[in-house]
Amino acid sequence: MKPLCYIHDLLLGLWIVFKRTFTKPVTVQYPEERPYLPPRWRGRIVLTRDPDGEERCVACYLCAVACPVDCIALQATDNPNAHERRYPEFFRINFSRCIYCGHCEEACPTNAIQLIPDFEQSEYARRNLIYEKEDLLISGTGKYHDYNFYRVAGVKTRDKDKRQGEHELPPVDVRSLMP
Amino acid sequence: MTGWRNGRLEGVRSIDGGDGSLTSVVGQSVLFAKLQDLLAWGRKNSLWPLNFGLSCCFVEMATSLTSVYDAARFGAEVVRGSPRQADVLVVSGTVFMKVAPVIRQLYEQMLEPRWVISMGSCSNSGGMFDAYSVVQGVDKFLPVDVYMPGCPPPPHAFMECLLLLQNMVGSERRPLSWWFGPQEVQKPIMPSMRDAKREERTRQREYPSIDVLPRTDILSPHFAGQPNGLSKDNS
Amino acid sequence: MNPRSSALREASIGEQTELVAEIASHFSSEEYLTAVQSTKDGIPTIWIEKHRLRETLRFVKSKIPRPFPMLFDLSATDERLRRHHEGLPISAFTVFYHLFSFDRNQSLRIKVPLSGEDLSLPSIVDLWPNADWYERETYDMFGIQFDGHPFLRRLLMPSWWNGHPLRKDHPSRGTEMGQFQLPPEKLVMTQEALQFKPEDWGLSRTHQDPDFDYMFINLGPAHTGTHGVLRLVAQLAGEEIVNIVPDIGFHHRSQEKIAERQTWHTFIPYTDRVDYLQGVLNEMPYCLAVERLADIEVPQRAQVIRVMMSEFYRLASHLVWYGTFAQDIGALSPVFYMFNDRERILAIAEAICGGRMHPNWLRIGGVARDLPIGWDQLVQQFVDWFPNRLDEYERLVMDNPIFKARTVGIGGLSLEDAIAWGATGPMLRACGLPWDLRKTRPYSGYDQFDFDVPVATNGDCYGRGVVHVLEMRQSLRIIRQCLDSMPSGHYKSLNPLATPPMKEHTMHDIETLIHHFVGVSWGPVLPPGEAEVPTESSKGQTSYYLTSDGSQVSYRTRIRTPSFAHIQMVPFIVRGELLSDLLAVLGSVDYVLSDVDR
Amino acid sequence: MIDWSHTALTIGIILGGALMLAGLLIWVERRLLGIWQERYGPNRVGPGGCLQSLADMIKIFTKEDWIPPFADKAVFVITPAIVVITALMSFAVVPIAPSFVIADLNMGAMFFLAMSSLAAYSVIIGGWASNSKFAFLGSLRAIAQLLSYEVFMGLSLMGAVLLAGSFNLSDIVEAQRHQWFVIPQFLGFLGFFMAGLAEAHRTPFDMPEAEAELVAGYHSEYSGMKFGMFFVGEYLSVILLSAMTVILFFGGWHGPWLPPVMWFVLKMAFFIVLIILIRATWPRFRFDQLLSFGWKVVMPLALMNLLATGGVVLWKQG
Amino acid sequence: MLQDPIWQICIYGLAVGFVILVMLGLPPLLGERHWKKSERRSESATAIPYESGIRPTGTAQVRPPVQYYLIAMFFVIFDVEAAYLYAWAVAVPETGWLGFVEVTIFVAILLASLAYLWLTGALDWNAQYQRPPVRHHQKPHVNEAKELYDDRVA
Amino acid sequence: MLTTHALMLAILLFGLGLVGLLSRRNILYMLLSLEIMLNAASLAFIAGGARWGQVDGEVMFLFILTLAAAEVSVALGIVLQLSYRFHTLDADAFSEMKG
Amino acid sequence: MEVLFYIAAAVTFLATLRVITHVHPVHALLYLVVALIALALIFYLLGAQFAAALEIIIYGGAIMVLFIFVVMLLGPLAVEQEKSWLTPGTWVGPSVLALVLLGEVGYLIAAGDYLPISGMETRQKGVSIVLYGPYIIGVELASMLLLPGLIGAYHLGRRLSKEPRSC
Ligand code: SF4
Ligand code: SF4
Ligand code: SF4
Repeated sequence: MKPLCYIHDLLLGLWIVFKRTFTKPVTVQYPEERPYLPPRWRGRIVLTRDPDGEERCVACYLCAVACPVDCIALQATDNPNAHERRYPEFFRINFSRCIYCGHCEEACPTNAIQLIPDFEQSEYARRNLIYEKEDLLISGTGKYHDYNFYRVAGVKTRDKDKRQGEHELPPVDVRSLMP
Repeated sequence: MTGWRNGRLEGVRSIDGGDGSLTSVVGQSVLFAKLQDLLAWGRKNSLWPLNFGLSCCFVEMATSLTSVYDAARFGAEVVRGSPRQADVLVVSGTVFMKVAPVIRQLYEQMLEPRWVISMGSCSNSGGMFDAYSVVQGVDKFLPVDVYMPGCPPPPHAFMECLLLLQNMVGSERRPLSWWFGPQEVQKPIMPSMRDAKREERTRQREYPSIDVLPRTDILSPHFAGQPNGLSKDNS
Repeated sequence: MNPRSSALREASIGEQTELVAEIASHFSSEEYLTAVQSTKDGIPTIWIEKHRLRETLRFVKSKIPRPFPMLFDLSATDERLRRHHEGLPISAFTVFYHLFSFDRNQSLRIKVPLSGEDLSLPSIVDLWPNADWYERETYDMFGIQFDGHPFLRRLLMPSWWNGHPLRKDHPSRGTEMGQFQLPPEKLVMTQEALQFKPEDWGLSRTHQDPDFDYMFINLGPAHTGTHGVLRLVAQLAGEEIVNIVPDIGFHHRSQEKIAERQTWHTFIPYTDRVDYLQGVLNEMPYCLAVERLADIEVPQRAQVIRVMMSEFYRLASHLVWYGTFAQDIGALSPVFYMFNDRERILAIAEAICGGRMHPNWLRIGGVARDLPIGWDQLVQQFVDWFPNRLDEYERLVMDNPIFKARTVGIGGLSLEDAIAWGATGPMLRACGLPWDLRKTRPYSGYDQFDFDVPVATNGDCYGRGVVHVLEMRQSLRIIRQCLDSMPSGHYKSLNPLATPPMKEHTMHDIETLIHHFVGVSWGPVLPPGEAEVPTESSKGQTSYYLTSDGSQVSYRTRIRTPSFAHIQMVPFIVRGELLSDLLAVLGSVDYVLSDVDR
Repeated sequence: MIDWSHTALTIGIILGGALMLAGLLIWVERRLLGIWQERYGPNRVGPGGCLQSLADMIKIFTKEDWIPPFADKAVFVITPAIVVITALMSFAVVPIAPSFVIADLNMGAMFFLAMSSLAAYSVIIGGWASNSKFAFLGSLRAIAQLLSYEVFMGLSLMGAVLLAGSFNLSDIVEAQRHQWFVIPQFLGFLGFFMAGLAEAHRTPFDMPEAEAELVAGYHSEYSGMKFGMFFVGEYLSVILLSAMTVILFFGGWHGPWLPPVMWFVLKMAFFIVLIILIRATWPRFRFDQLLSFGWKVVMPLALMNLLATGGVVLWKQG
Repeated sequence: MLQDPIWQICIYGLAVGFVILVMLGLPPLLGERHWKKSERRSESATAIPYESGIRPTGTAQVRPPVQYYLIAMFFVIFDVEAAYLYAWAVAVPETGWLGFVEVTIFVAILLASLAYLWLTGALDWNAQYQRPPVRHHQKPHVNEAKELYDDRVA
Repeated sequence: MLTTHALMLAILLFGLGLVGLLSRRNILYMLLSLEIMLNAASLAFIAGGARWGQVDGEVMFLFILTLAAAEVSVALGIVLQLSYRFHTLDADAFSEMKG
Repeated sequence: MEVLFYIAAAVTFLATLRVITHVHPVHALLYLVVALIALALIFYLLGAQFAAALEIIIYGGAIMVLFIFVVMLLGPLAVEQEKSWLTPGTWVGPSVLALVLLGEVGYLIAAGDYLPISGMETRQKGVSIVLYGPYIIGVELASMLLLPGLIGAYHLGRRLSKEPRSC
């Protein structure tokens, strides 16, 4: 009975769709509800601070060269009045070009630049998509909570001397090496 | 001060501020102003996009119509195939030199009032395709009302953008009729969202660590949204 | 290199020389082959003179025992700036023909050097119908003439374009070329250039015999049914399609040119966009080719992660195909359910890779990061959830009598035609040939997995549907196996050329950090050579043919995509069908415009 | 004498009701589709989104009203009017409850058929007048489709007329006091419903405006309220089809306990929902399949059905 | 005489006419017009028929093949035949068995002509025009993959 | 009175149809005029039927309708045929070509 | 009732006048449809309800559609040539002829002697009974007429698509 079979199949389809009347929609009602974004989500880019509240970025330009679309622009300076070390004088990301690929985060040796789970960046004017350092720099450590480059690297900082970082030997008295 | 709360822009007013040029022209008619509000409300809640997609971003635009995102909630799911019936041109994707005249033609074939959304880095500025065949930004030949960064912008971003556009459309004053009243479109001066959000953003401190998934139940059939508790700030 | 693959390689080297000898002996002249090039990928590569091209191709196409019936790829290289060209014939432009034999499971690359003023070659459109577009593309991109081609004109670039983009002297960046402007005169000029003129294509406007007019209608670029900026100019007799002239290039993003300026590492995000629906599946052939060039061996765990994510993206891509196919036939709801499930897959991708459509997940030598803790729960939930949904879709879509009426017997294709036109993937399997590179030439450890290759027999729209649907179940099966036996180990190779080095190391030891610095700022320098690795992507065989001349960027990247071949055959499939069938065919032929135009 | 106040009231209620319902359906359909597609649909404008239609109407009334210079202007303008007029005029003979009908025409069923045959004009000349290829193709399809199915519609409907022995719709409803005609006339019902769907160009028979291939079909060039009238006209014909199905085959206002109007509205709502459900689920036929299906299956069945019904009636009569 | 429902229909028609008047008459007065705007005056493409964003080739009002005419013509004939059936349907008991026989013959002739059309292929929308020479004719056969598809794997 | 005037109208219509038939050269318009005349005839039949209280008028109308349908479908087929052959709708031209 | 009749009559007349004078065939056809609808109203007023309905369904909804469709099939041919043919001079002769005819018949009708109207309400069933009673041969003849009409027209149409051009 082919026609009956057809009708059965057609009605079955109707039923499958009709069943949905009794299930709750899966919709996330943005903007009242916020969607869940996993921690690895690559969204808005921020500059973070280390656990001590200092800017992490050392203006090494790695992120800028790693960026496939050249949307990061920064200028290094080491004005001793402001910081005791290299830091970016300005740091600009052109979000109208950025493709959120995460290469900058991957390249950054200090975990300074990070892509965070946020997507709300639409703008009425294109120039507002260019973010300066004051728009980028957040107050905390972002995704990598304890990392502090200066603790790892053998550089003297405000709260540690040379060679007091992780896995580092205590400073060697250079003079002791002299014959 | 403008503020961004729950997808709604607070404090944006059209430039006449309710008692400016428009009403004085027509003679201080409260009724007229109310009518204008009503029309703006209607337009804003009935933004029909043109069914036109360029590339990857279009997939995300289409996804924003589907169940999890459901742009239909804003009355914007009536995707029209014909530009005569559409209100919004969403330039969703890479704008190629070969397709630029086509986009321009579609735009010209749309009827007043019409708006343009630029979706994705490619259409904002050429994005990653700084290449010989790609136009570096659709605003080189079209007036754009809202820009949406991302590559591709996730569907929620499309919705945010829709809300921004609604805000704009809702505070625009357009001529009631072509044969009387002022003819110019009074566009509100829209704020910079970057500035509006800066304070809240820079206050943020931490985000979840990336090596552990905080939630593993996100695939359960009715895992819904939540108040965004992911970022902790110290205030 | 594990013993198995090295054994394979040795075997293939043996076969390689055998094949070359076979060809050479047929023409029984020592100098017949100008040169035999050895490449990293083990594909026999022979250089011949231009006047010998057609006879050689004709020989390998049909006369040789176990012939090469498929023209897999055809393009050219601008050799003028190439370093490390030692031992190869002098050439300004090299045109290469990539042939494939199913009987031998072997590829053959034939290269023809061209130099001087005379950049022309005999056309081979009469040998392989799909050479048509390939030759036009080569003409468009390099300015190489193909004598005897019926419609040799630009394919990708607009007709008003000056220059041939893939020549080394053509600017690469849009910003180099001055700001794009569209003043009214230019607008009119460009629009008129786009206007279709039937006479140009040898089509008449009226039918003479029973006297009526053909209607020439533009479907696309802005059309609901073409899934993107594909333009099909249909010549209609009423509703019946008399002919179709496709026009592509509205989506040409010049990926091949960009590859010549991005480092090996920073090109990975670009590969994502080649077929934007299948994420990781695009990165796979690129990374495999780079790894082949650099002799990097990928750790087991990385391989399995790659396979798992690939299969997820295959599912995602097939789901989009499924939904839009149903929608093209006119069903409204299934596409919502399918995007819903795709959303679940993308949620997993977001959690693991961090990106949705463009995961940027593979790296040279492995993957970007290790899997996050808790990934297995996510995947488990998915594999438990999905089979029921698939059943439901089958009842809703594949079993629907109207759907069957619209697809069964429509757009049929014979196996010979499919091969002649270069169809691969589900398109080929729908014609009955169980050819799946994951089985026949396993890569990335696919040979360790247990799965079947579904086929259909008729090559029609329904058959293609069946193959897709069954493949989804197979993908699910592979994912299940990945979940059950995810090996431990590194997620990325420790080879110094693997880029970037593992983050854990760079953050803590200066040695790796230096590698990292050099690798990121300068780019990894790959040894000179050529490699091409075809893989089975969601739509067919995708392959990246990389030429390194020993620097940090690729000298030439040829991206062979399945959609290009599939779109090329659409006119052939739909001639004589009705307009609605065109939509069914377009829906069933899984293609993505960025995959066509690159 | 006519009871003027009664007439005016009836006209007001039916006309207003039909238009309101059509407006509401624009929203209801989108909500229902939403629910069946695991989402919400328009729910933000007004409580539950019920003001969505209002917003759309406001927008569409102020959208630029455009008559293309390349179109045949007069025809272009009257076409959308034809859709609405023919759909609305048919409501004149629809009996909602005993004596709750604008005009209790003896020729009720024929009047309905007449109106629906005139409705074909809108699609045909609309597509022709637009002078746009998608529209033209849509109108070509429409000619064949609408015309063929009109015959089948009339033939299927005649089964009910035969049983009731009258073209008067109130009489037909009255004749179903004890048994709905859907039982003896199941084939007739199927044929009628199918033809009705084709006439209203709803899925699976929405070829004249098949989105996937013809963009917007015959109304591609229409904008603003003229397009809105096609929109409203489509919903009006959906309502009309449901109402006619209820009247002809499902006992009209008959039903226990509830007042007749309620029964009528409930039954009608059922069919409206069914039509929307079908739109949500089924793919669309191909145009030639539709035709051959109509001529080869529906037509002979409808004829046989009619003959058999006549035979049974005569036989019962003795 | 005034009881005749035609009056109600006429009044109703007037009301419908009013509705139409509002629907057609109001929008032309409201809203903006692009020809009122200086920046739009130069937009030449507005006045080009929509065809996927490309300038159309040739006019839309081409002469289509005759096949459509055949269907329209069948319709006219069958509609007239249906009219006779309408006349019969409303008075079956009155016309009695004689009428029934009459109608049976009538329908038989109708069906015969339908069968004739069917057999001669007039009802199939088969391609009649230029079949491209390259195409390999395949007999349409039911897909055998259905079997494969039924015993699903995994 | 009504029926008399209806008859008058029928005559008027018939006259119009006749004028159309005689004055137009376009074969399509000639067919149209023919339809007008057929309609006028139907009106006359119906008016007559009304006049004498008989239903035969309607029956005759039905027959006229049948005739018209058959005539039109064949005639239009011929029109198509002729126009495709001769690329004109000019009735005079047809008669010339025949000779 | 009379009012309606005269309005309808006026509409019929004017619309018909436009039909024969209009240049554009589609417009002319639409005027004819208007005329037919008005005529249907007149039928109704004369008590012929069934005829009124059929007038719209078949004349208005089928035959006229066929005409419109043929105009579409003919494409520009139908419009262009018409303009050049239609000169005021062409109208004179036929109009005079028709006027003479009209006057003659009008006189006959006016001078005639009629019985008063009776039984305005010709019931629908009456038509059926008569149709399937005394006119039974007519019905069969009708079907016999339609059958060759159908097949003939079909072959005419089909020849168009099959037969080679002969001139
Ligand atoms: S995310 Fe990618 S594109 Fe964006 S700034 Fe970082 S590297 Fe550049
Ligand atoms: S953000 Fe990181 S990579 Fe970029 S300059 Fe600062 S430290 Fe270097
Ligand atoms: S912005 Fe990114 S996702 Fe969007 S079109 Fe461009 S490449 Fe694709």
